[in-house]
Amino acid sequence: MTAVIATNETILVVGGGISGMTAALEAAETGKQVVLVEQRPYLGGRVTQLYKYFPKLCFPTCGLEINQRRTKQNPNLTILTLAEVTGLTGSAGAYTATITLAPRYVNERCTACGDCATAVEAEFADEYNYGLSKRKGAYLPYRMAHPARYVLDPAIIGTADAEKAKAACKYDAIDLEMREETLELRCGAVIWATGWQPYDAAKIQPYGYDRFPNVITSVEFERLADVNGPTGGKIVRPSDGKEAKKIAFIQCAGSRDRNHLLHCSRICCMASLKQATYVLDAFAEQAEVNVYYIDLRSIDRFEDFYNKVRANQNIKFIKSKPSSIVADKDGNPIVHGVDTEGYNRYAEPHDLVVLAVGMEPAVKKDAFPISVQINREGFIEAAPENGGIFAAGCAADALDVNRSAQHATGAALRAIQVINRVARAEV
Amino acid sequence: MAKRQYSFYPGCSSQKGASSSNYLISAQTMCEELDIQLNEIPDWNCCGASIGYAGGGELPRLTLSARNIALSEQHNPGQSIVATCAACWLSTREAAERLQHNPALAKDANTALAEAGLTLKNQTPIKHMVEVLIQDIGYDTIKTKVKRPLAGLKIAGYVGCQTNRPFGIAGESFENPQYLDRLIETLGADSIPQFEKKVQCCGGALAFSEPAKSQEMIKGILESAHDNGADLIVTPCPVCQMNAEVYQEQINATYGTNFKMPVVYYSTLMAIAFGRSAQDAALTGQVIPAEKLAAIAGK
Amino acid sequence: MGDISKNYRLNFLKEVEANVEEGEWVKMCMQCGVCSGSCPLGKFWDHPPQEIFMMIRAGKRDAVLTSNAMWMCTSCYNCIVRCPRELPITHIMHGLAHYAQRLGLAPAHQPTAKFAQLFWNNLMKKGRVNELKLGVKLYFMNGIGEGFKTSLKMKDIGLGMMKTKRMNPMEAIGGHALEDVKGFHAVMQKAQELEDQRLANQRP
Amino acid sequence: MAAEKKFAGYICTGCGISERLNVNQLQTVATREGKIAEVKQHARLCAPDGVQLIRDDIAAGATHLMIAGCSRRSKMEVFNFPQVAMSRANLREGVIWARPNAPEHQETTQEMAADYIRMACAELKYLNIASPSAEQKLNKNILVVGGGVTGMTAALEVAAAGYPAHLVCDEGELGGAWKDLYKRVPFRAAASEVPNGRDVDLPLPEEPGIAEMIAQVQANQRITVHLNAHLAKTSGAPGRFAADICNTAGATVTENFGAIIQASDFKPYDAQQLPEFAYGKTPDVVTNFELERLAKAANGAPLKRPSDGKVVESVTFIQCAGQRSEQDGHLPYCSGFCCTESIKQALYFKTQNPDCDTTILFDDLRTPGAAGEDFYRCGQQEMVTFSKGKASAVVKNGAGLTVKFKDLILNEDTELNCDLVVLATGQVPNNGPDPYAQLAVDEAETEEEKEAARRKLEVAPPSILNLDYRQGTDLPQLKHGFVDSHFICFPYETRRTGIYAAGPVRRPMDMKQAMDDAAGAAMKAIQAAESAANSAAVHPRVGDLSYPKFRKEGCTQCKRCTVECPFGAINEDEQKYPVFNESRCRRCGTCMGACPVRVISFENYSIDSVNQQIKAVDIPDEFSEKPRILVLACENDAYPALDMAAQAGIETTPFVRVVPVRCLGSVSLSWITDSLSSGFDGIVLMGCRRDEDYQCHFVRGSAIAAERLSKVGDTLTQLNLEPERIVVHEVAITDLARAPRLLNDMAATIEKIGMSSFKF
Repeated sequence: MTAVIATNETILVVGGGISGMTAALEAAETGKQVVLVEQRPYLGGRVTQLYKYFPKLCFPTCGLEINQRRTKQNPNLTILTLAEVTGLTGSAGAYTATITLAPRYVNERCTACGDCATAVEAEFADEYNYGLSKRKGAYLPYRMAHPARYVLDPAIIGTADAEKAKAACKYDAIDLEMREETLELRCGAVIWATGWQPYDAAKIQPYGYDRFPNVITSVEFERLADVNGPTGGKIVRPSDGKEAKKIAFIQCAGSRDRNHLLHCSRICCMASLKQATYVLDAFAEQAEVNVYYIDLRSIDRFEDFYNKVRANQNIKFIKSKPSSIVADKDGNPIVHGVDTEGYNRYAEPHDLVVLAVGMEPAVKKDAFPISVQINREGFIEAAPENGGIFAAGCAADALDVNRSAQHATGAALRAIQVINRVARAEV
Repeated sequence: MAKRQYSFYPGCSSQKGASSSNYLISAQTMCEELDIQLNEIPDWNCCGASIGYAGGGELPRLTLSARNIALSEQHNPGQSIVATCAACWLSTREAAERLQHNPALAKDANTALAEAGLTLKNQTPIKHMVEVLIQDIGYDTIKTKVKRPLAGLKIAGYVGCQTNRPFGIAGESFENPQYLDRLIETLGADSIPQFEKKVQCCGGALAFSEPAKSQEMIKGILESAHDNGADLIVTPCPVCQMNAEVYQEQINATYGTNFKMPVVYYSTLMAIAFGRSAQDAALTGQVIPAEKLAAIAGK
Repeated sequence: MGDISKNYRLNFLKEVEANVEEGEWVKMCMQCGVCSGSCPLGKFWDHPPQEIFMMIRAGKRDAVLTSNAMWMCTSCYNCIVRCPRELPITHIMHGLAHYAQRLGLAPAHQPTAKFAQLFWNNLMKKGRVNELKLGVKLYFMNGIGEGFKTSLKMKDIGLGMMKTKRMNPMEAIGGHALEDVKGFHAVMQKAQELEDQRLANQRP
Repeated sequence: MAAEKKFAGYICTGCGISERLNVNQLQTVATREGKIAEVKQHARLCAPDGVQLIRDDIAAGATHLMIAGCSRRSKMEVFNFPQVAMSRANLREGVIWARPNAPEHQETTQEMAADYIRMACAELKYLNIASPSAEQKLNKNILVVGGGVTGMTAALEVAAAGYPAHLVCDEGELGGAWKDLYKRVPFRAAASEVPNGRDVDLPLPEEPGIAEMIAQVQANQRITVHLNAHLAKTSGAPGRFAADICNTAGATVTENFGAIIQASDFKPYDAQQLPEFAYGKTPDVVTNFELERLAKAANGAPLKRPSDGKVVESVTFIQCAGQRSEQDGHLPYCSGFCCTESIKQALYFKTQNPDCDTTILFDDLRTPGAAGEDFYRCGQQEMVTFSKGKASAVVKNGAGLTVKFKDLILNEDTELNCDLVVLATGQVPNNGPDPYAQLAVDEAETEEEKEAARRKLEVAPPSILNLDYRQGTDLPQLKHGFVDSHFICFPYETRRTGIYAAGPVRRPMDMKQAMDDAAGAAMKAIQAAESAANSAAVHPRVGDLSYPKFRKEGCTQCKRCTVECPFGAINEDEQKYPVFNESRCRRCGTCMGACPVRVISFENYSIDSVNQQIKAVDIPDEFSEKPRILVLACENDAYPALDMAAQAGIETTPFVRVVPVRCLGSVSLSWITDSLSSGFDGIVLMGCRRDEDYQCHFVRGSAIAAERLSKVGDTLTQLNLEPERIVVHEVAITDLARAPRLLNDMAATIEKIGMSSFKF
């Protein structure tokens, strides 16, 4: 049974992505008691699935290494993974949260030796790679996962695989009797950092994500380019494994669109510029990149990066929202549309099309456990009515990593202000 | 069992001796088999179609449909209006919605209707016959009625524009609707789900005013159907049917092609599959004979 | 460039809002061009929809109203369902075409303009369309000579339609009609009056 | 160290260690050579009973633990005993996972393990338990520099957390760069229930709230405001900053602070540089900043044309004026706030006259997020005309103006007439001089260099912080005069510990972002003050209690440490001896690496703690064909990369002995020379990327190491050793395949050039 000590001076952080981790650590390193609740079996959220960050083209795992070290060493921080906040009542300074913990079937005795994975047979689509690869029924979610503990897929519980895994473990780390638990804890303030999810590309019908294998999303492309990803960093297309040297990036795929998301997701322009560099790095002179955009939003100092990428002869920018994609008999996606700068029609064949999908709040408008101010797009607005609940990162708006971390640091202070008020009242 | 009652809006082209009179015949046969009773809206008028815009301003065009809805509400109260023609369905439904959202226009329309002692309540659902088949009857029931499966036939389901956009059939996508394919399979024939021109425009009314431009598009549709090995094309829209069928000779002349692709209505297919005669299915109405279908009808 | 005093003035946009069906939407276009790319006859447009919208905002009244563009619309509704800003583009194109027609600015010998007008007149006569008369009128709309040529060209089609009883020569005399043609005309006449009034009141 | 050291050793036999290695032999090595009397084996040391075993020993007085098992990165949370010193021998990732499991490899694998045991024991001997210096007490005072929206927000946030703040404002009234705002861009997006479509309820420009903010600041008991004031001198360190706050009257007060926030905002771009747009030639061409003042003055009444007072009936906004341009005198960046700003200003005209023609000429309209895109729609539904157009000139035309531009959509050169033109100009960060500009003057070797540097300095703005630091008066700059710390994951990873930049001094931004940023900076400032009170390091070595100890008697006053410290933490006293400021220090060890006479060290990381590991390695003789390669690997990127490579089953040569280092900057050349003389055949240094997008969280460590190593060449030739024996690589944490390959390459090189002759 999981036991967590928490008081009205505890800060509850919901979501262990880059925003949640940042908020939790800043508060804990200021001496506050923090409980961090993450739905996935590991911390880091979506940034763990990114290959590089714009505009530095550095690696998310670098910062993650530091953040994980910080969490491992900090005595003020309690981490609950596979956990969800299913209830929240009370008011600033006195909340009660109900937390539901899904069974991991692996306890803290796990040494991440990997024997269980070797023992089991069943394979499943690997969610970490957006289904681009398979993983075993006993698995480490990804190489740097923290906690560095294996997970049993609930689907193998009750099957021979589960017993094999248990038998293979020398450390009594596998507990097939684990059941879902619910626990209640008190807290004075809540930082809501539930983040975002990629917009469902299949809904963007004219682009045929559901019909053409060589139309993929930007998040999938990120896995494709990762040297430690499912293709070992080879940029190949799903239909036939052919190298994808000519690639179209379609901006606002689901964003700024009344049929999908009304808001601008802010990151997609920079993300596509970044991903264009993957293609240019991989194929040099043979690379051909077309970016179809409405407005290129490389805001503030990011303009430097836009200029750097634009300087390359092999990348073109077309001011156009493509009207549709059709596939020719070889499976090449042909992008149709009109270049609006002077009305030029095009029907451009590519090896691969990458849809720069928009950011959607991970929590649906009607799914919040407690009433908070939510705008039309489902993001949380800062408001006094929210009491001791503070959004951090992409729960508040479509933000890039830097702005999320910045925003989360501020959120930590807002939570501390509440906690300190409580403390002053209590002494 | 009691027949389903609908207030029926056949439209100009379905009239006796008009371009899609064969549609009407086959549709009626189909409805008999499905226990559907169509009660024609008395003295209905033309919907104005999409092409009516040059002469007709907003209100006059909306009033055309308003009159039909008013007549239906008066004579076939409580019955949904059903149209077989895509344009009729679209104009009527569009008018109904525009008038619902714009009280001022609705008031004007009623003032106009008053001239003939009519009033528009505008509370009547407006359906395309395909909606009746899919939503009210259902594929399963249709399957039970099949006496002569259309085995061995490969059929391209050509949806076209106006039965698909902007309203379309609930649950279907604008870019790749699949209800015709599903219907084809239900009737025992083979569908061509990858038929990439299934929602390509045929030129609509511009087939008359801009024949060259339209026929270029029609050629594309025929080509794709042919390349996908279709024996025939099926469509829910009279304009699509006519455009795709009757210009083939001219297209062959212009492009040196050799199309002889039958284009039929879903209702024709169903009438045959339900075991009715070529006559009842209006196969006689094919400018390009659908021999393979006729053969099945002959069995 | 000529007189630039009207460039990028709102006059024409306001005129469009007041007189053109769904014209109030024009201002919301963000120039993404998805409509232009989606149009099946796109390549025949001298100005695609999104460009027309920009021209309206740039005050290019004559260029827009005398344009061939709107008359290329086949009413396929591709643009409407794809527009990210919800513009009912098909209707706006129809509205602009109608407005140009009212003002007599539509290009002379625009075949669709003529056909669309013929269609309307035809249906207004008896409340239902007489396909035969419509067809014949259409073929002869550019004069007797060309008319016979076109008719000849369309002969086979006509015959085919007749053989299959999908065209009835008797339609030439009489043909389908409403029972209450009188009432129909009264209704439509009233509608036209109200339409004219409404436009008159709205004119800026 | 007064306290006597009591050693305890543990070898975990789990995770296949006992299957792959002769553990008893390892235990013997630890006791005999490692001189650790008591060494215990345990089948799963990380399991509760294993940890209990260690706890009991600590309770029984153990002060120094040698733990052999998995990597120091693994089970960190379990083997977490802050009260003792600890070294870990990496037998799992470092040895058995990195080597194939086959009899023919058994010998070399076992030797690898034995060496890591020797190294861990040797290191342990030279580790001390870091004890707080108690250099200072808790000082909760926070200094906020800048009386604008960013500064006021920071002060209010600090105060709301219960900490006192001093707000230094260089003007006579609070408000700063945004004080002339008539309205502000709405902070929110459309409300939840608002439908999509046109003419719906979208947020409009709202009250700027600055007067209210000023009132709050003035009313706040915890905030002390200094008007017409600047910092004459700022000295000290986090927890004990001393600032001379001096006002125009010349009066100076000295206050002590725990931490500092620089929120000096921005200066409007000087539009005099835009003659092509007739700025300065006619009063009817104004900047977006000037328009705010006109609007504020008009206060809702029709806006009038400055030249003749005619009510403005048509206005054109030119976006990116003097921005996003490489042209001389223009700003290369996008200021980020101007698109929504112009929409807001266009709406000023629309609200008082809906018929006013308002045209916005833009290249890319940048209205990000939910609120941004809603505001764009709002402008459209109010009939603001947006045209993707590039303006080339503004000329006078009678009483009015003509704007010449290319309409990129209509693809034509055209022009329009209007009463007023508004130039959407950008933000110039209001920062002091780049500290290294001053340094460049001081340290220029030739007179020419000095002169050039001086010329650069002349155009530099006056200092804002006047830091009494060895490395200059202000925060180091990154690009275009902004002082961002250059980190994506850690936006507040400042280069001057305890001093945090907030708002447009970091990067161009709008008011809402500046206010969010102020809260973030306030958080970090409070944290820095609290950490300093505990003598604990801040990011990235959070909580580290060690700090540089220095043997003054050995010091040669060479100043390398004071020059190379990436954080300007070290000052110099009158005799040019280094003065370490503990709480400015980030514990990277760059000073230690810089010191040629090895007088600088940390309790838990020193010249000896590494040197002894090097010496502990057993060096087989020249003819053994078993070379030894020393690897000094950055603990944050290279070391994890090697761990994860092993985890992924990628093979590494058995001849390497890897020593994790805090940063390549901490690598002392003595380690290199000592390892060569003790017979190592090759040395590989693995640090992080060092270009302008440098990766080092200690800023320059990797670059510094590369510079130092470039000079080792001579030493090698003196010892007549081949230069190939030493390489420095940039290694990323993702280099799972590459990192081992680089080590195998070195092994191959040695095979080629032969073993070192320095084996005794």
